[in-house]
Amino acid sequence: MDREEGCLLEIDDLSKTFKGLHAVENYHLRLSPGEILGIIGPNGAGKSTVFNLLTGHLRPTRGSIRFRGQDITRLPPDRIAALGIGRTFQNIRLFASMTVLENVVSARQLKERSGIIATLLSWPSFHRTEQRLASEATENLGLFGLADRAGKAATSLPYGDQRRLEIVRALALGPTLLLLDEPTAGMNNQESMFVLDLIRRIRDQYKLTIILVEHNMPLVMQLCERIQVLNYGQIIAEGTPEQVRADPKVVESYLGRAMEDSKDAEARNG
Amino acid sequence: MKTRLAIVLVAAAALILVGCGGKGGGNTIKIGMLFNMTGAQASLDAPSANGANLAAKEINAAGGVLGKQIKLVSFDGKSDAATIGTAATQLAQTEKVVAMFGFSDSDMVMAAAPTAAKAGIVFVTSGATSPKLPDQVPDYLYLACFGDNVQAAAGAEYAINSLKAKTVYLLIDKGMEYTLLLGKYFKERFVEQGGTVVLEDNYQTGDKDFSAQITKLKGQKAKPDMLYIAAGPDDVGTIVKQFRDAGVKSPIMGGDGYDTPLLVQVAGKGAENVYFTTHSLMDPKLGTDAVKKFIAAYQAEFKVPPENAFAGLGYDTVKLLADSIKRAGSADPKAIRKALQATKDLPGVTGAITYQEGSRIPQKGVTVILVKDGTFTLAQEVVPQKVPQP
Amino acid sequence: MAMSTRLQRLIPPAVMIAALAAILGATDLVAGDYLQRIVIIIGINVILVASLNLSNGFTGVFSLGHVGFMAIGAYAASILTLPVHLKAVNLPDLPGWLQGVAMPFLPATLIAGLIAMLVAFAVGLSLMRLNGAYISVATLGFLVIVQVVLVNWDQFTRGARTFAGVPAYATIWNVWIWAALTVYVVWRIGASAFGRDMRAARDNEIAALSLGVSVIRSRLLAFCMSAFLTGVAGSLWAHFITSFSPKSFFFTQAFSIITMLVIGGLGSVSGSVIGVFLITVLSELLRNAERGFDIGALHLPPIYGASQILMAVLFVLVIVFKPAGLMGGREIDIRGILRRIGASRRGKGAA
Amino acid sequence: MTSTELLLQQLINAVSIGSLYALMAIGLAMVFGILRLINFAHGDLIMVGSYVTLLLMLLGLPFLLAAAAGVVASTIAGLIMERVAYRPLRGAHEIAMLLTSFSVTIFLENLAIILFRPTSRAFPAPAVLRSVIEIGQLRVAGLDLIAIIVAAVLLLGLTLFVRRTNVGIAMRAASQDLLAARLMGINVNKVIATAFAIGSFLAGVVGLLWSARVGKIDPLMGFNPVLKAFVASVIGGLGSLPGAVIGAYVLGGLEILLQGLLPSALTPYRDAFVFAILIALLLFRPNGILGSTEREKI
Amino acid sequence: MLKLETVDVAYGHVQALDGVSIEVRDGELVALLGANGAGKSTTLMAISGIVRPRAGTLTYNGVDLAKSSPFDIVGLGVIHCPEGRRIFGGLTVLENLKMGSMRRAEKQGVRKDIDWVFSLFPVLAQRRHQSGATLSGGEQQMLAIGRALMAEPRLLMLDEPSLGLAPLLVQAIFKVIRELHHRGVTILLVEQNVRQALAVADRGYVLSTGKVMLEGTGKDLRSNPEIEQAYLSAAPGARA
Repeated sequence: MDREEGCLLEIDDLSKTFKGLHAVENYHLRLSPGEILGIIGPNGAGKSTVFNLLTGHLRPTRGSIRFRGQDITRLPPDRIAALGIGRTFQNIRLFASMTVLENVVSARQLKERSGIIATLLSWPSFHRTEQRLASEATENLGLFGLADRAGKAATSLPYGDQRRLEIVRALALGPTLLLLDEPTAGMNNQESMFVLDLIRRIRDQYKLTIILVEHNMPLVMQLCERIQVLNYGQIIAEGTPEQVRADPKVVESYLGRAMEDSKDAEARNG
Repeated sequence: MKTRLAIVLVAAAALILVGCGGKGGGNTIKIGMLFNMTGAQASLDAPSANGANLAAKEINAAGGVLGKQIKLVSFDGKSDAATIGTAATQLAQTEKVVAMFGFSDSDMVMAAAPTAAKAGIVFVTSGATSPKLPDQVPDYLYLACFGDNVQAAAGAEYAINSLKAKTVYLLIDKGMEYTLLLGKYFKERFVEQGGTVVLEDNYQTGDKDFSAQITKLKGQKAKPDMLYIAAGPDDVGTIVKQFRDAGVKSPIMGGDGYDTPLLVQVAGKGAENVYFTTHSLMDPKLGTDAVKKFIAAYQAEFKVPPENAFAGLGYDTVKLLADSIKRAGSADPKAIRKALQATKDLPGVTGAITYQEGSRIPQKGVTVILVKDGTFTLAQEVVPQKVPQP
Repeated sequence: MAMSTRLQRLIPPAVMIAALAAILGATDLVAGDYLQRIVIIIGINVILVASLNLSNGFTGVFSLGHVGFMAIGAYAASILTLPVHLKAVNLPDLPGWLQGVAMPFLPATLIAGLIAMLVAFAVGLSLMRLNGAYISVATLGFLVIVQVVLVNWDQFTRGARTFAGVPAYATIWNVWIWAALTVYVVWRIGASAFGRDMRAARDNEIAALSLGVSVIRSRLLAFCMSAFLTGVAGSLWAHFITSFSPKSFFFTQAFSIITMLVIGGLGSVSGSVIGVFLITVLSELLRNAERGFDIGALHLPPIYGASQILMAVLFVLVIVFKPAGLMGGREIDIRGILRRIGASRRGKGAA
Repeated sequence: MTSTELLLQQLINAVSIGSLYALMAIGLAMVFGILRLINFAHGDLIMVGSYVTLLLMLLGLPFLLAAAAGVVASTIAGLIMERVAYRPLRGAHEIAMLLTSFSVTIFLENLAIILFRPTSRAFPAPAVLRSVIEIGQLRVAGLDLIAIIVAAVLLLGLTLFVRRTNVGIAMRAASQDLLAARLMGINVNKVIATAFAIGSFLAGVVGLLWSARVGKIDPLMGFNPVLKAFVASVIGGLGSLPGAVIGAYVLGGLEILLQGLLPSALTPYRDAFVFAILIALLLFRPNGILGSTEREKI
Repeated sequence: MLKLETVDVAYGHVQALDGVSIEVRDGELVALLGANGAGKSTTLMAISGIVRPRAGTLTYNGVDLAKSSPFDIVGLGVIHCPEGRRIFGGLTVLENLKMGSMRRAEKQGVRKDIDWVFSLFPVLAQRRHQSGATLSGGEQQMLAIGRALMAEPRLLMLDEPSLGLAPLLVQAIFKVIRELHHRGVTILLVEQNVRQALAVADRGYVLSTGKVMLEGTGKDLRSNPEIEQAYLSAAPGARA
C-alpha cells in the first residue's frame, strides 16, 4: 500500500475476527485533515468495532493504522488518546462520582498537571495549575452552553446534556481527530440539530478532523463530506452523500424503504 | 452531622465510664485471667479458662486465701495481639490485679506479659511451653508447665531406650511455635543418641488432608521404626486416623498436644500404639487421686470431661498462684513474686511444681503415655538425662 | 487578595492540627495507659484505613491483601530495629551485614515502607490489570503468599515462632504524626489530577483510557503509595505490640480494617477517620460489656463472642441502610463548619 | 509401592479431594451467578450441618437419620441466611455483598462458639465410612470412593436439573439477566431460594464427608473449605457451574501434585505456589478457564 | 383496563415521574413518547412492578399493581418487553421462549404459541437450538418480542423495540406490532421513532421530565404543531 503525503489517518487492510466471525474485514481509509467522515450501516455492521480498533480498545487481527505518519496499530488506548485521538461512546460513559467540571478537567489535565511533589506540598504552582485547568474547562463548557451546570453531578444532567458533556470532555483532550459514536442517539430532532451545528462549529474553531458514526441519516447527510457504508464488516459503498444515497446496494441493505416511508409521511403531512 | 458527632461523644464518654469502672474490692483478691475465648486460639484456651474457673471456685468454697475470696478478672483476648495488650493494660491499671496468668501460645503471652512486668506483677502462662519465653520477659514471666525441650528430650530418650527405634519419620506443624520447637528438640536429642531421621515433612495448622504426606512416606524405600508427629490437640486425632487408615502401623509419638480425648475419639482403633509425653496421666480410673478428683469435678461443672491437657494446666496455675499468695501472707505483687519463685513440690493434677533458684520454668517429671485398648496407660515416668539448650 | 486566599487555605489544616495536638497532649499528660493505648490504636488504624482508602476507595481496586503490606512493614522494620544482642539470640541466621544493624525508629520505618512499596510495585504490575472481584481474589492470594513466606522464611522471620524483643518505640506522638501525615497525603492526592485519574479509572475504565489516563499506572500509583503507608503502619504496630507472629497479619486483621473503611464510606477521607473512631470505640465498649455485668440485682453472665456478633449485625445494617457508608464518599467540609461557627459567633456578637 | 501405584494413589487422592471442593464450589458459583454474591458464609453451612448431625447422634439417633437431618439443617440455614442477610441487599455492589458475607461468617462462627463451645468435638462416623479397601499395595479409603461417587451422582443430577427442568432453566436465565427474568414472570425469589437451597444442601453433604474424613468438628471448620472452593470457582470462572467443577478438580490435583512433587524444603510453600498459579492464570484468562473472554461491550 | 393516576416515582432524590396519569383501554395501541430521560421506561417499570411508586394509584382491571409483585403482574397478563432486548444469551432460542411461558400451566397452548411465534418470525424457527447470544441484533429483538408473546399478554408493553435497528428491521418489527394489534392484543408502546409510532397508535401520550405534556389520538398528535416541531419537522424521515 502506498503512503500518501498530508494524510492524517491511513488505515489499510484492517480486519477483526471474533471467534471466526468477521466483525470488520479489509477496512481501509485515507483521511485528510479537516475532513468530516460519516460511517453508516446497519447494526452489527462493524462501525463501533472500527472505532474500537482505531482507539486501541480492540486489537486488530490484521492490518495497520497510521496516525500522522506514526504506526498506532498496537498501541494501548491511553497512548492513542495522548497522541490526539479523542472519542465519545455509543452508551454514555461519564465519570459518575465527579461534577460536570471535573469530568472535563479530568481530560484537560492530560496536557497540564502538577507533579506529585507540588501536589503533596500544596505549592502555589499546584493551585495555579488547578485554577487554570478549571477556567479552561469552564470555557469549554461555555461553548456548549453547559457552563452554568459546572458544579452539578455529571450524572444528574438530563440525557441530552450528558451526551453533549461527553463531547466537551473529548474536546478537552485537545485532539486532532475526534471520533463521535452516535452523538445524537436518543435525542429529539431539535437537540440533534443543535449538535449538528455544534459539530460544525468545533470543527472550524479547533481545526478538527471528525469521524462520525450515526443512524440519523439527515444529520449524516447534512454534515458529512464523505460517507462510508459498512455492511457485514465490509465497506459496500463510499462517496459523497449524494453518491451514497443513490447507490442501489446501500438502499437495499440499509436505507430500505425508509426513504420512501419518509416521502409517504411528507406526502401525508404535506 | 451533629447527631453523628453526638453519638461519637456519648460513645467516648461511655467508654471512659466503663473503662474506669473497676470496683475496688476490700474482701477479694483480684487475679487477672487472659485467655482467647474466641478466634483461632479459642479451642486451646477455653479448656484452660474452665480449669482456672474451677480451681477458683474450689478455693473460694474452701474459704479463699488469707480469708479473702479470689476473683478472677477475665477478658477475652480474641486471639488478637492488640486486644490482648489493651486487656492486659486494663487488668494492671484499671482492675489493679495482683497477678496475671493465661494463654497457651507464646505470641499471646508476649502480648500481655511485658505489660504485667511493667506494672510489677507476675504473669504465669498456663500452657505456653516455649522454654525461651522467660528470657524474653525478665523476672516476671513464669511457666506453669515444663518446657518443650524437656518433654521432647524425654520422648527421644524413651524412643531410643524403650522402643528401640533407630529411624524416625518426622512430621511437623509449621504453623505453631509449640510444634516447631517440639520437633526441633526431638530431632536434636534423637540424633544425638544415634538415631536417624529418614524423612522430614510438614503441614500447616488446620490442614485436614494428609494423603500427600502419607503417600510420600509410603514411597520411601526404608521404612522408619517410628513416627514422631509434632501436632496441636486439634489436629492429632485427624492425623493419626489418616496415617493409620492408610496402613501405617509403626508406633507414633508426640507431645502433650496429644493429651486430649479427641485422640481416641477421632482416631478410634488407630490410636493404639501411640505414645506421647505429657504432664500426668489424666485418666478417671488410672490417674492419681488428685487427677480423678479433678476430672470428676470438671465433668460435674462443665458437663464434659477435660477437653485436653490445657484444662489441668489452667487449674494448676490458679492453685499455684493461690498457694503463692498464701505463702506470701499478703496480696502484695512483690511478695507474691518472691513466694512464687520459692514454690517447692506443690502438687497439682499436671505434676508437682518446683522452681529452681533463678529458673522460671518448673521442674516437672515427664509422663510417657501409651494408648492401649482405647485408654491412656502409663508407659513410664521419665526425667530426661540431657535436655537440649533452649 | 492572593495572600488572603492562601491564608484562608491554611486555616482549616491549622485549626485541625492545633485541635489534634491539644487532644493528644491532654491524653499524653492526663490519661492512663489504657486510654493512651486506645488513642495509639486509633492512630494506627487511621493510617491503615486511610491508606487502604487510597487504593480501595479512590481507584476501586478492592484489595483484600493490604494486611500483607502491613506484615512486610512490621517484619522489615523490626528486623532493622531489633537490638544487636537480641538479633544474635532470636535471629542467629540473619546475614552478617544485618546482624550488626540496629537502626533508629524513623529510618527503619521509612525503609520498611519502601520495601512494602517495592513489593506492591512488583505484584501490582500484574495485579492491576485485573478487575472487580477478581482483583480482590488475587490480592487475597497475595495475602496467603505473604503469610506462607513469613511462616517459612525462618532466617529472617523466625517462621511461625514469635518475633519478640522489638523495642517499644511507638508513642502517641509519632503514631499521630504519621496518621496526620497519611490523612493529609490521601486528601491532597484525592483533590489533585492524580486523584481525578484514579476516580476516572474507577468510574469508567474505558472512558478513562480514551482520555489518555493510564489506568494501570494510576492504579499502581495508588497501590504503591497505599502500600508504603500501610507498611509504615505495620512498623508502628510492630513497635507498639513488640511481639508478633505471622498469624497476627491474616484475615481477622484484614476484615477489621475493611469493615472500618466501608462503614466510614469508600472514597471519603473523613469517612475513614470516622469509621476508625466509631468501630474502635464501639468494639472496645462491647468488649468490656460482653464480660457480663450487674444491673441492680440482675446478673448478666459473660458471653464471649457477643461483641463480634453485634459488630457483624451492625455492619450488615450499615450496608443495608447506608450502602455507601456513613460519609457516602463525601467529605466533611471543615471550611464550611468553621465559617458557620464564625458566622454564629458574629451573629451572637451582633445580638 | 511401585511408581504406577504411587501415581494411582495420588490420582485417587486428587479426585477425592477435588470432589469435595467441587460440591462446595458449585454452591458458590450458583449463588454468584444470580446475585453476584461471593458467599463466604457458605463454609459455615458445613459447620451447621455437622454440628446438627453430631448433636442428634449424641441424642441417640442413628447416623443416617442424623446425617439427613444435618443436611436439612444446612439447607434451612442457607435459606435463612438468604432471607435475613442477603435479600435486603439485592442489587447492592458486589463488594458490599462480599463484605456482608464476611459478617455473616463472623456472626455464625461466634454464635457456634457460644452455643457449642470453641473446642473441637469428635465426629463419630460409622464404620462403613471408615473402611479401607486394599487392592494390591493400593489402599483406598472407603470415604474417598464414597466422596467420588456421591459427587459424581450429585453433579450429574444437578446438570440434568439445570438443563432439563423449568426451574433449572429459569435459574440459568436469572443468572444471565435478573431484570429480564423478573419481567418474564420468573419468580426470582423462588429461583434464588432454590439456588441457595441446592448450594446449602451440597454444603451439608460436604460437611458430612468432610467431618467423617477429619474425624472432628469445630466452629471455625468452614473457613478452609470455603477458601478452597472460592479459589476453585475463580479458576473455573466465577458463576460458571461447569467451570466451578473443573476448577475444583484442577485445584485438588494441583495441591496433591505440589505436595508430592515439590522438594521437601519447598512443600511448606505449597499454598503460595497454588495462589501464585491462580494469579498467573487470572492474568492470562482474567475470567477463569470457562469465563467468557469478552470484554465489556463498548 | 390499565389506569395510572397521578403516579410519582423517585430514584433517591431524583423525581422520575411526577403525577403521571395514563389510561390504556382494551384493544388499544397506545404510544408513549418523549425524549430520553422523560420517564417513559420508568412508567413501564412502575407498571410491571419493578419500581414502586411513591404516590398515586396503578390499577389493572381493578387490581392494585402497586401492591403486586412483578411475578403476580405477569400472571395478570401484563407483559413488559424491556428496552435493549435483554434476551438470555446463554439459553437457546427455544429455552428463551419457554422462559416467556413460565407462568403458564397448559402444555398444549404453550406448544401452539411456540409455533405461532415461529410463524411470525420464521428466522427464529431456523435457529431454535442456537444460543441467544449468537443471534444478530434484529433476531434478538424478534426473540425478545416472541418471548413476551409466549406469556399470553393481554397488555403488551414494548420498550423501544426499534432502538438500534437498521431501517429495514424497524419496518419488520413495526409490521409485527401492527399484526399483533389487529389480533386484539392491547399494546403500550414506548418509542423514539415518533413518526412510525404515531402511524400505528390509536392514541399517544407525550412525556417530558416526568410529566404528561400532551395526549391525544395518533392522528391529533401527528398534526400537533408542537410535536411537529419537536420531533418531526427538522429532520424528515429515516431516523433509525
